[in-house]
Amino acid sequence: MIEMLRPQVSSFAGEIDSLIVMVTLIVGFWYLLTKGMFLYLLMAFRAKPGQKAQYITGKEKHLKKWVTIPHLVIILCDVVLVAGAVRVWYNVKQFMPEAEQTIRIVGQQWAWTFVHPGPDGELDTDDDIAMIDELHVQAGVTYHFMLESKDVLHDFSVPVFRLKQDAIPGRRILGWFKPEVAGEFDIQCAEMCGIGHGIMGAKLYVETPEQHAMWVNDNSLTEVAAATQTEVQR
Amino acid sequence: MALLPVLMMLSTPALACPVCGGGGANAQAYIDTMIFLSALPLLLLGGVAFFFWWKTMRVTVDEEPSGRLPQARPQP
Amino acid sequence: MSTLRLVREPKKSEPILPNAVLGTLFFIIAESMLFAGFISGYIVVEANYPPGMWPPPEQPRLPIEVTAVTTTMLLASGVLLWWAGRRFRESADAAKSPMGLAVLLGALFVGVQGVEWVQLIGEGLTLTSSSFGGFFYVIVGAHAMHAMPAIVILLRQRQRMLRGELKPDAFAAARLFWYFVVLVWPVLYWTVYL
Amino acid sequence: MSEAAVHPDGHEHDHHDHEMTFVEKWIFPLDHKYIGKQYLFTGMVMALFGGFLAYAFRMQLAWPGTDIPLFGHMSPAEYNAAVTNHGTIMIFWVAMPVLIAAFGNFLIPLMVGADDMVFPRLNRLSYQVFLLSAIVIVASLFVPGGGFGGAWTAYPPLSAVAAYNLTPQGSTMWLLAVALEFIAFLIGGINFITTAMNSRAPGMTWEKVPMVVWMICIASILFMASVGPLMAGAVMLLFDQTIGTGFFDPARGGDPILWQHLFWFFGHPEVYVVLLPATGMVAEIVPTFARKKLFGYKTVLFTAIGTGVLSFFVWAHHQFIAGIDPRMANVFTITTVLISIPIAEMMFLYIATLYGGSIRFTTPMLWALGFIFAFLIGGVTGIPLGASGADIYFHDSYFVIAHFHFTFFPIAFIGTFAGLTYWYPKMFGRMMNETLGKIHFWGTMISFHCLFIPMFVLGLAGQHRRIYDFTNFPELGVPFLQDIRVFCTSALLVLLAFQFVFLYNFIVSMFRGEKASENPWNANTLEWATPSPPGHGNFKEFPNVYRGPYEYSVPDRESDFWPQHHPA
Repeated sequence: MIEMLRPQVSSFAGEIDSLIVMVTLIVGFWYLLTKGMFLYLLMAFRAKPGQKAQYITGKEKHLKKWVTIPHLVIILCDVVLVAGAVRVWYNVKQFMPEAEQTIRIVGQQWAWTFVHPGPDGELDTDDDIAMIDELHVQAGVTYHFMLESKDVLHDFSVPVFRLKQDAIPGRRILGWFKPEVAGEFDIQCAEMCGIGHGIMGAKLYVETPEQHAMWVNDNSLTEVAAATQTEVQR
Repeated sequence: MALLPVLMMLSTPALACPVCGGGGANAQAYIDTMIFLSALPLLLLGGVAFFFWWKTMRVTVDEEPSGRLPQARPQP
Repeated sequence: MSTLRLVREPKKSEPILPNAVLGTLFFIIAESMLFAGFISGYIVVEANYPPGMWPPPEQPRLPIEVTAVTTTMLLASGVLLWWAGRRFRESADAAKSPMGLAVLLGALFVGVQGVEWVQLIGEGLTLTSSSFGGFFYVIVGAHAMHAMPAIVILLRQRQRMLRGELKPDAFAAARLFWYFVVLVWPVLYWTVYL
Repeated sequence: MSEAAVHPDGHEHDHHDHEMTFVEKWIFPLDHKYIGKQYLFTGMVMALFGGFLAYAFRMQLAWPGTDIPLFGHMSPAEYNAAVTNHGTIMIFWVAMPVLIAAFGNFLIPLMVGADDMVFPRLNRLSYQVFLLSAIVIVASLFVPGGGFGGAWTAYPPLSAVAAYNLTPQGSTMWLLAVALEFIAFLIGGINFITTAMNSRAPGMTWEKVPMVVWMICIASILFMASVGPLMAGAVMLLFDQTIGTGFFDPARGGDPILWQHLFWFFGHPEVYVVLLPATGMVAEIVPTFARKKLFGYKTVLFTAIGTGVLSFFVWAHHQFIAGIDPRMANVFTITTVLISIPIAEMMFLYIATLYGGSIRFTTPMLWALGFIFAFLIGGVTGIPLGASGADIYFHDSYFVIAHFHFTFFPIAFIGTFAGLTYWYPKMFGRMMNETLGKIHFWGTMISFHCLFIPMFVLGLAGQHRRIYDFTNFPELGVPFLQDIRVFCTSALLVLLAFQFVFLYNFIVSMFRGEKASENPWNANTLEWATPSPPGHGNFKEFPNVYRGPYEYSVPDRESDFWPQHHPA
C-alpha cells in the first residue's frame, strides 16, 4: 500500500514496508474487534425503561476470562511484532554490508553537501566530486555514507529509501543504502534545524551504470567541482 | 525480560550509531546513565512504598488485630 | 459488598507520616532526580573526553583534601541533627545545643565551599572555561542552592525552639530535608571531585 | 457521625460557611475549588491561544504564502514559532493545568472528603507561579526576533546558540516559562499526593478511593519522579543560552544528545502524566451512566501503576534514529510494546464495564465513550512507531502527528469535556444545556476524525513534520497530497467553530442554566454529598465512608445507586 504513495527504491524499502503492513494487520485486527465489541455493547445495553443494570464486580471467573484471554493473545502478538521489528532494525541499522562506494554527506543550515568519490572510487582524494543539494548514485551499488553536520542537528531522510538518520555536529555517523530503481527523488531534512528547515531539500538521482559513468565523467576534475570541494573541506 | 541481555549481545558493535561514532566510552556512558535514570525513581518510590507497607503492617498489628482498620497505603 | 453492613462505624486513622514530612519526602524524590540528571550529564560528557583529558589538563585541580574535611563536617552535622531530633522528643531544651552545632557545621561547610569557589575562579576555573568547570559550578551550585535555604530554615526553627514554639512535624520535615542535603553531597563529591 | 463537626485533618482555622469576598475567591484564593477554577480558566484561555496558532499554521500549510485572516502573511520563522509554541502550550499549559491541576484541585479534597488541600498556601503559590509561566510563554512570542522556533523538543545546538535559532530572547523566555511551569506543578503535585494520602475521610481505605483520585496521584508521582532530569537539562540549557557555557555544544566539549537523553526521560512519562487523569475521569463517568460497578477496580489500578512503572523504561524510543546505540533500540522496542499491554487492558476493562449496563447517553457519557473510541486509534497507531524497524520510516513524519493527536486530543479535550460536563453542576451549581452539549460533541468528534485520519495517509506518503511549505518538495507538492492538506485544514476550521458552541454553553449556563441539585447524576462518590456548588469548607457534615465508589445497581436495593457516605 505504501509503494502506491511512495516507490520503493532501496533494497530494504520493501522489508520496512512489509513490516508496517504486518503491524497494521495484527493491530488492525485487534482494533476492529475491540471497537466492534465496544459498539455492540453500546447498542445492546442502552437504557431501557424498567430494566436495571446487572451487578458485576469483575471478580467473576467466567467474566474475567473475557479480559484475560485477549490480554494473553496480545502478549503473543507483541512477541511477533517485536521479532519483526528487531529483524528489520537489525538489517537496516545494525548490519553493514560491504561497501562498494562511500560518500560523505554534510548538513548545514540549510543545505546538503554530497561528496562523491569520483572516478577512482575513493573518498578524500583529489578527484572527489562535491555537489550542493544533489546526490548522484548508481542503482545496484551498495553505498556507505558518512553523515556529518556543521552546525545543528539535521536529519538525512530519503522517503523512497525509507531511510532516516540524524546528523549530529561533532560526530561522524555511518550508514548504508543500496538504491535499486533509477529515477529522480527527494531528499529532505527531517529534524528541525532553524528558519530554513522548510526549504532544506535536495535531489537524489539514482542512475543506471551508463548514466552514472557519464555523470562522473562530466563532473570530475572540472574547475567548478574543485572549487566547491575546497570550500566544502574547509 | 530475560531476552534483553541476549539482544544486547546479539548485535555487532553498532555501526549506524552516532553515539558509537563518538567512541565506545561514550556509548557505554549513555547505557549506564539510561539504566541509572530509569532505575533510580523506581528504587526511590519503591523504597517509600515499602516503608509505608511496613508501617501499615506494624500499625495494624499493634492496634487492630482484625486488620480491617483503614490505613493509608503505599503509593506506587 | 453486603458484608460491609456488619462493620462498625469507621474511625479516622492517624496518618503514617505527618503532612509536612510526607510533602517533603516527595519533594526530595523530585530533587534526587534533579541531581541524578546532573550526574548523568556529567558522566556522559566526561566519557566524551579521551582518558587523562578529564578534567582538562590546563584547568586547575579541585581541592580534594579540603573538601574531604568539609564533607566530614557536613556528615557530622547530619548526625548531630539526627541526635537533636532524638533529644527533641524528650525536651526542646535538650535539642538546643546539638541542633545549634549542626547548623553551625552546615554553615561552615557552605562557607568553606564559597571560599573554594573564589579561589578556583581566581585560578581560572569558571562556568565557561570548560565543560568541566560548567558542570562543577552547576552541580556544586545546585547543592549550595539546597543547603543555604535549608540552613536558613533550620536557623529559624532553632529560634522557635528556643521560644518553645517549634512544632514537631515542621522540625521533622526540616530534618528530613537536611538529611537529603547531607546524603546527596558524598555522591556529588565522589562524582565531581574524585 | 459523632465526628461530623470536627475537621478530619484537624485544620485549626474554622472556615465553615463564611461568605468569601471576591478577592478571597479569585485573586488570592486559598480554597482549593477556586484555585482549581483559576487553573481551568487559564487553561481554557491558553487552549484558545494554542488553537489559534494551530489555525494559523494549518492555513499556511493548506494555502502556502497567502494572507491568513486574523494573522496576515506567515514567514518561516513565524511558522516555526507557531508549531513550537502550539505544541508546548497545548501540552504544558492546557493538558497539564486542566487535567491535573484543575481537576486535581477541584476533585481530590471533595472526593476524599476533606475540607481543603493540606497545604492551601502552597497551592495558591503553585497557581501564581503557573500564571507567571503562562504570561512568560505568551510574551515570548512578541519579543524582538519572535518566538522560539526550535520545536517543542528544543534540541540543542539549535536551541542553545542564538546564531543558529535567531531568536535569542524568544528561546530563553520559552525555556524559562517551561521551567517555571514545572515548579508550579511540582508544588501542586506534592499537595495532591499528601492530601490524598493523609486527609481521607474515615473509612476510605485504599480500595474505596475513587479511581480519578488514584490516577491523578499516580500521575503526580510520575511527574515528580521524571521532571528532575529535565530541570537539570533546562538549567544547563539556560546557561548555554545566556552565559555561553557549552554543555550541549559539541564545539565547546559538550554533547547535544545529552539534552535528548534528559528531555525524553521526562518527555515520555509526561504522556502518561496527562493520560492517567483523563482515564480516571472516564472511570468515574462510565460506571455512573452505565449504572454499573467498574469492572475490576483493582485491575484498573494495577494497570495504571504498571503503566507508570513501565513509562520509565520506554523513553528512548523517541531517539531511535536520533542517536542512541542501535542495540538499545531493541531493548526499547520491547519495553514500548510491553507498555501497550496495561493500557490495552485498561481500555478492555472500561469496555467490559458497559456489559450488562443500562447506558444513558448524556453529554458527559458521550464524551467518555468518545474518549475510548478515539483513544483506541491513538493507542494502536503507537505500535508501528514503537516498533523500531517501522519507526525508521515513520519517525518525525505526519504519521507521528496523527498518532499523538489521537492520544493527546482525546486526553486533553475529549477527556476534559467529559470531566467538565460531568462536574459542571458541582463546579458552578447549574446544569449545562444538553442539546448544545450534544451538538458540540458530534461536531467535535466528526471534524476531529476528519482532521487527523488523513494525516496518517500523509505520513505514509513520507511527509515530514515542521515543514513550512510542502510545495518546495516536488514529491510532496503533488495535488493529491495538497488536497488532503486542504481537507485537514477545513476540518480544523469546523472543529474550531464547534468549540464556540461549547464556550457559549459554558458561559451562558453559568448564569442561566437550570439550578443543579446536590446529586444530579445519582452518583456515588463523596463530592455529590456536598451542596452544588460546595461552600467554603465543602461539607456541611463530614462524611464517613462505608463502601467503594462504584456500587451501582446493587441487588435487593430499590435505588440503583448507593452513595459512599450513606450508612447501611
